[in-house]
Amino acid sequence: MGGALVRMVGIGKRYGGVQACRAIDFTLGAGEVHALLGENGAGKSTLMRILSGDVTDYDGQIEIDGTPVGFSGPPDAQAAGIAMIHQELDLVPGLSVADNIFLGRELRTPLRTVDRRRMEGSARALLARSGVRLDPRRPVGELRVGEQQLVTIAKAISLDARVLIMDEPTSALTTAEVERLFDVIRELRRAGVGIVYISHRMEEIAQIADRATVLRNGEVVTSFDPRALSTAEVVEAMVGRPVQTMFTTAETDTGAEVLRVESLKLTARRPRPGRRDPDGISLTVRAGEIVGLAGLLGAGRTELLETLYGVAPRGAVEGRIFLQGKEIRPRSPRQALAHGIGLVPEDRRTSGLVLFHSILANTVVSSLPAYGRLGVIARRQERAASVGMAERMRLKFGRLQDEVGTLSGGNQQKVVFGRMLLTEPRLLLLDEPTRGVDVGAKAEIYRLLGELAGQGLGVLLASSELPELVGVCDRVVVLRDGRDVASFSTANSGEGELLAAAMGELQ
Amino acid sequence: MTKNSVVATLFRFQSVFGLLAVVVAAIIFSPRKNGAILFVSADNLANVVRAVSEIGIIAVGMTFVILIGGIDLSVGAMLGLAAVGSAVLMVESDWGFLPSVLLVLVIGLVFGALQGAATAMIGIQSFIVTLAGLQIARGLARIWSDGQGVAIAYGDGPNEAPASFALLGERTFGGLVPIPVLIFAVVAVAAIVFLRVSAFSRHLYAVGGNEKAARLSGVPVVRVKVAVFAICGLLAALAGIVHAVQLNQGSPNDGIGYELDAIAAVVIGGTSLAGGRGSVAGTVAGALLLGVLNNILALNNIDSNIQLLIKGLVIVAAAALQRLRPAS
Amino acid sequence: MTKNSVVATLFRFQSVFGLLAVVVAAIIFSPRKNGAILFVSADNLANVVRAVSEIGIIAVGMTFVILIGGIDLSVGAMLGLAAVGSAVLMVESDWGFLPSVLLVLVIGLVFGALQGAATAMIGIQSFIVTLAGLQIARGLARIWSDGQGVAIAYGDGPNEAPASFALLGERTFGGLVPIPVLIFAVVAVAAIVFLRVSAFSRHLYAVGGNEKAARLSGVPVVRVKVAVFAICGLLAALAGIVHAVQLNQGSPNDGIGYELDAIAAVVIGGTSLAGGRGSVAGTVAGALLLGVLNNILALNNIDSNIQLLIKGLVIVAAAALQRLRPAS
Amino acid sequence: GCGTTSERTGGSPSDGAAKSCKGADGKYTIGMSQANVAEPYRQRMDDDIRAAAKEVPQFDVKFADAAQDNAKQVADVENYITQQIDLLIISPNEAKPLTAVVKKAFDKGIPVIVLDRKVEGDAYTGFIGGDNVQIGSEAGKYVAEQLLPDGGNIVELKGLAGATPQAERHQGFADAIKANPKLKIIAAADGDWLREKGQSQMDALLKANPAIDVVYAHNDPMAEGAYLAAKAAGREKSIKFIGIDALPIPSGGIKAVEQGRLSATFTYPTNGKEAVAAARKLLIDCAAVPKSQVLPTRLIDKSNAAQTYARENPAG
Ligand SMILES: Nc1ncnc2c1ncn2[C@@H]1O[C@H](COP(=O)(O)OP(=O)(O)OP(=O)(O)O)[C@@H](O)[C@H]1O
Ligand SMILES: Nc1ncnc2c1ncn2[C@@H]1O[C@H](COP(=O)(O)OP(=O)(O)OP(=O)(O)O)[C@@H](O)[C@H]1O
Ligand SMILES: [Mg+2]
Ligand SMILES: [Mg+2]
Repeated sequence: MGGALVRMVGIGKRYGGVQACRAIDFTLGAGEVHALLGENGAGKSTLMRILSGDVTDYDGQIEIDGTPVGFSGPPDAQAAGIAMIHQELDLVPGLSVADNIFLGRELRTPLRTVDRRRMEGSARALLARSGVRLDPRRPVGELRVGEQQLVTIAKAISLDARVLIMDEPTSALTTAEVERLFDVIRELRRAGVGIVYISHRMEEIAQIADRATVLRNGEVVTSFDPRALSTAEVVEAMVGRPVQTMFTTAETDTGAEVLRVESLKLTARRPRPGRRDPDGISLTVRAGEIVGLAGLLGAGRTELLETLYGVAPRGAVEGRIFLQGKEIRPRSPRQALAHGIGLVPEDRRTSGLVLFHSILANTVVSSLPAYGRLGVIARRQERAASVGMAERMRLKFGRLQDEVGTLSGGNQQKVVFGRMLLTEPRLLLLDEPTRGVDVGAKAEIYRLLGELAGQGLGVLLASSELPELVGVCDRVVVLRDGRDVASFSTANSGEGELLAAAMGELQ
Repeated sequence: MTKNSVVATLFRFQSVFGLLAVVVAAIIFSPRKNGAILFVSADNLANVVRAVSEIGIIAVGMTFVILIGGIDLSVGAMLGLAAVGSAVLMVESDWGFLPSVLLVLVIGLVFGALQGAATAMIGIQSFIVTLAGLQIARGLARIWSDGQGVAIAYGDGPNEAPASFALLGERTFGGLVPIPVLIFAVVAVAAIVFLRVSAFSRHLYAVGGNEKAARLSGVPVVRVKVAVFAICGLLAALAGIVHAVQLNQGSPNDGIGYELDAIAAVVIGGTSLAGGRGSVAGTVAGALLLGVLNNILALNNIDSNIQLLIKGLVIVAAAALQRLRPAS
Repeated sequence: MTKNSVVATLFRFQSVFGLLAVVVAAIIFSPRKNGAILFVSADNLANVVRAVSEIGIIAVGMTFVILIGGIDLSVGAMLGLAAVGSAVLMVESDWGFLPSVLLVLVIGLVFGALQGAATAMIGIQSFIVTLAGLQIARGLARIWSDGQGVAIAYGDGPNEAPASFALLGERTFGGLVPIPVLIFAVVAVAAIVFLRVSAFSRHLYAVGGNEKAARLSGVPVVRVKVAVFAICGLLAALAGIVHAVQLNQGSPNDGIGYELDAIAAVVIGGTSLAGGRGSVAGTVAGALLLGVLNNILALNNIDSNIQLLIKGLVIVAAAALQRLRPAS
Repeated sequence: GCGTTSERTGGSPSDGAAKSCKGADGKYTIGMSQANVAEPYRQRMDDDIRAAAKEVPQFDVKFADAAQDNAKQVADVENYITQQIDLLIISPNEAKPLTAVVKKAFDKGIPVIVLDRKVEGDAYTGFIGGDNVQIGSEAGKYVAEQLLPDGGNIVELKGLAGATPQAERHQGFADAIKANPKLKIIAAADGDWLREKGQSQMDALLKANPAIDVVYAHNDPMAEGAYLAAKAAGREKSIKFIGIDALPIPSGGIKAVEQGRLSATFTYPTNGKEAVAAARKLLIDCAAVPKSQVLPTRLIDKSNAAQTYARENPAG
């Protein structure tokens, strides 16, 4: 594999009381895809932010091609050929796709003005390379999360970097997009680019990585060739103990109907480009049942959940929604919560959390009336609830007063999840609830789901991860273009059939 | 407690750093007469706090508005409207003390609530709504008072205000504490306690921190916004009543520019104009800082132009002090 | 083009809806003389635009500042300082036209840049920095002018300003277009073109829209902020020069309260105070809307109190109009 | 001086004056509380006091500016009381709100000289001021008798709505022009005392009113603004402009009359010199001062402008 392209030696980084990285040695060769694994909060993102010049005060040494470097900011790193796709999608919502891709290094005309046409052309080509058809003139703010992720990928690729760091690039992508991304990665590898690949989707690791390094609590635990190990072995290396990754709820098909949706259709008063509102969807969820929602990017899963939760754009709603036999039509999250419907939204940073507020405030905000009387909070109860949630979710945190934004991505997701559980819902709507959550914690969440289902909760789970749908759900409904096109029992169908239905190759 | 956590605890009260620094400077630079430091005389301190009590009351309401990420430019005009209102009602209409004061407070509350509704329901930026509110309130005050200050005379006769109203301007606790200061203190303490213990305050901070997330978490965003603007209007009206009793008149031009002073007190107190971050305690410290600064400059008879320069520099310095972070 | 896309295109120019509505109302309610609609006479329209040209020039700079999520309260005071400066330099110090104007513009630029540096480097909220800047600039203007307006007389003698300066107040194009309007137009067009074609403008929107993303993409955030505040200060100084020549004097109290008018023009023009979203074209429309409104109320000789009410309501209505979205 | 209408209040010069009088050997701190130096008239008042006090070595005058805020002016006076000044000169922003604090100072034995606007009651030592109703009336008479004896159209540019002088200058004028029934105020607008506001209001008034003969502005800056607007419309020759204040400064009304922009202006004396003279009487001569001195206004027109300016502002 030739000499090391990047060598990081003895890297350490502290945040207050948290040692995010300690004495980490890490090397990356040219043409190598090096997977970085570890539980949430293990220090993966921090290590890579150091390499990409985002974090500048750290201990240790970085060498590129054998020469020591010290970056004073991301532009330095980019100049040295290092590009990073950040875990949290850092794009400017008001600027167009093309402007975002070329932000900070705009293409110019001979008159030094921005060459808009050339930028749009290049953007279109770059997007096409990762297999998306997106108008480069659209403002990024109105794109789907998945589409935004593809834009950040295109942006990183456009840097023509020698080192490309991908921090959970596929967390909002479905199988089809992931396949195309892998094609691109293979192409880059052939061109000698060194790639660091971070993901919590274990099946991807074996597929794409040449080498894997596992971090735990900021330290390197082991390094191995993932192709030589089974997924279960990889997971065990990561978590430190064997984990049963998938759960299926006991067949409690006798449960009463919690949710019934009959030909639900939303005609928005002011349609937005790219939205796929429900266009005739029928399904049911029984008590104790976990029903999956499958579909490609833009199939309308998120929009269905939003409509059920009362946050869809204003417009005419046709069809009927029954909750435990009673017809309802939630017009706001408040009403939905009052009915016992909870939602874990897809984008935790923009829709889920107040990042600079405490873990405590973020966990209890939906269930406040439960902790006091006459509008006065009983602080002890509130704390107890928050601590209980943190334990139940195995949250990795310092103190409850810490800002939720300082948690690692996966742990932030757990806070959003835990908050909804505290409202004690009868029906839980989950939109990519395990995005960025590590395998161990995922297993934890699945176990919890199973437990809650056992107590009679109904769950509707939209996910882009086919293994998750097949492994966790009792039944999966496939959406395409805002319609339900198929329904499978996971007992007797697999990922292939789901994918085919989603892509429209099956009736 | 480790040394680190002591420092950290200290820094939690960062918003009073600026105030402390200014107070120390005031004591050092205070003129002396017969060996007595004029600044720290009981009388002078009472004056300092009384001079900031109106801005302080307004600034408490403004803190709420800024915490939800809004702004209220109408408070100065509302103060004028309330001052005119209480004078006209008590003097010209011969209403009693309670009915007048209650009606004026209700006007402030409703006016604020309407502004809140316009920004929460139609989604117009609160800057614009309350800029319009400023003009409307000022216009109403001028019309109500026929454009002239309405003098308040006390007595039982016709066109005289009840003597009970004059009480609001008196001093209490042995002639030491002016009632306006007491009102300010009560308002501030009530607001601080309210923000600490109420469920509503969690909602308020959530709306300011991330409105979308708050809505998805089931926070009644519209209701919170309307309530917050209503509270701000109510407190501005209360300040207007205090203003009228202190100056013995209600004039439609009262309170011009007070909105900037109130916002300055809030922001110097460490509350972020972006919303979701800040405290009423900081605002009180900010208002006192401005009051002490004005007082010490006046006691030293600094030229009013030089005063402007010094005030500008001190404000920046106070704000810079708050950017310090403990080196843990 | 489908019907839908026509509607959508229309709505891209939403910021002028309010202006259009107000202009139509102005034509309807305009007084007539001998069948001629007074409002639309060339003379009156020139007056309308001339009356907003100073606020307009300031508002263009303010748009930049607001686009990066900041605010500049010092512009009115800077206008006063620049007006005083140009009068003192040309009249009392007998400097020539160009040196005076250049020095004043440089003062504005540097003052703005310093404010930008204080907010970008120390991280103090721009509201506070520029509130302090307001007081400092106002104090400097008072000191520089000894507190009194400095009258500008023209001629070649000592203590007379060069006649070339008076040109800035004249009318051109056959006596129709006042030069201040021309300056405003040039500034506005330059700003619009600049925002469309420059890489800097992408950086500016990025800093306002998502500062972290901007930093990660290698945008020089500090430099952008300093530059933007410098531009705003420069334009405020330019407006001050125009002000002095139009009023034949530079007074230290010129421009009091202009900051609110300028911010109002920006926000009515659809720019978000949260940053990252808005346009100079909208600001121009907003400034003209305010000018037309003032003009039509004055033409009809509406009582000044009623004017306040009407202005308030029209501003809210104009802002509400901008919340409409196309139903395509 | 001649024409001064003075009235003495009974026998006892206020007790305050007697107490603080230490004669010519004393050192005196005088506090001057100004309502708003942003008005050129009031800045001039401060300047006059400063100049006059320079001549009295025993006097040390401090200045405070309330920036047009009653509450701030109350605080300013309180701060003077804290500093234990020997005499207070105050030019109140408004009468009623400052009455109490002026009384407080007076009751503490501090002699108080009130300038320009009275406070209520009689808890002050002496008042020196002009009479705005009379000034308005003089202006009205001037228009009715000199400018438009055959009648004509008048436009009135008023001061800030809600300010007392605004109401008084309007009232005096309106009453005086009743003498000539052919005179008509065809339009009025608020100029808020500001030059630029006078200009922009006049822009519209010119448009709406093709026949204007006289513009009566409540102060000189607004009159100048109106003149600039008329000039821009090419109508400055057919309209006469009159103002009030007649400050002897380069940007003031006297110069504007001298240079032909205004037809006339009416003095509104700042009384700064008179205030210092009164202070001298009280503190150094241990004498009483009249309870009220109302100085009459004088007409400044082309015939006496240059001469008046030279007398009142010899420096230039
Ligand atoms: N800005 C910060 N301030 C304080 N603590 C931080 C900050 N950034 C990261 N941390 C802490 O550092 C540790 C490592 O975080 P990091 O984001 O590197 O984890 P990660 O391995 O990327 O996890 P995930 O898989 O969830 O993304 C965590 O405990 C986190 O709370
Ligand atoms: N034009 C638009 N403007 C604003 N938001 C939009 C627009 N189009 C889509 N969205 C938002 O994007 C989200 C849907 O995108 P998302 O990333 O969930 O797609 P997906 O998960 O890939 O597909 P699915 O629709 O199957 O969930 C919703 O929150 C929706 O409100
Ligand atoms: Mg991470
Ligand atoms: Mg989705």
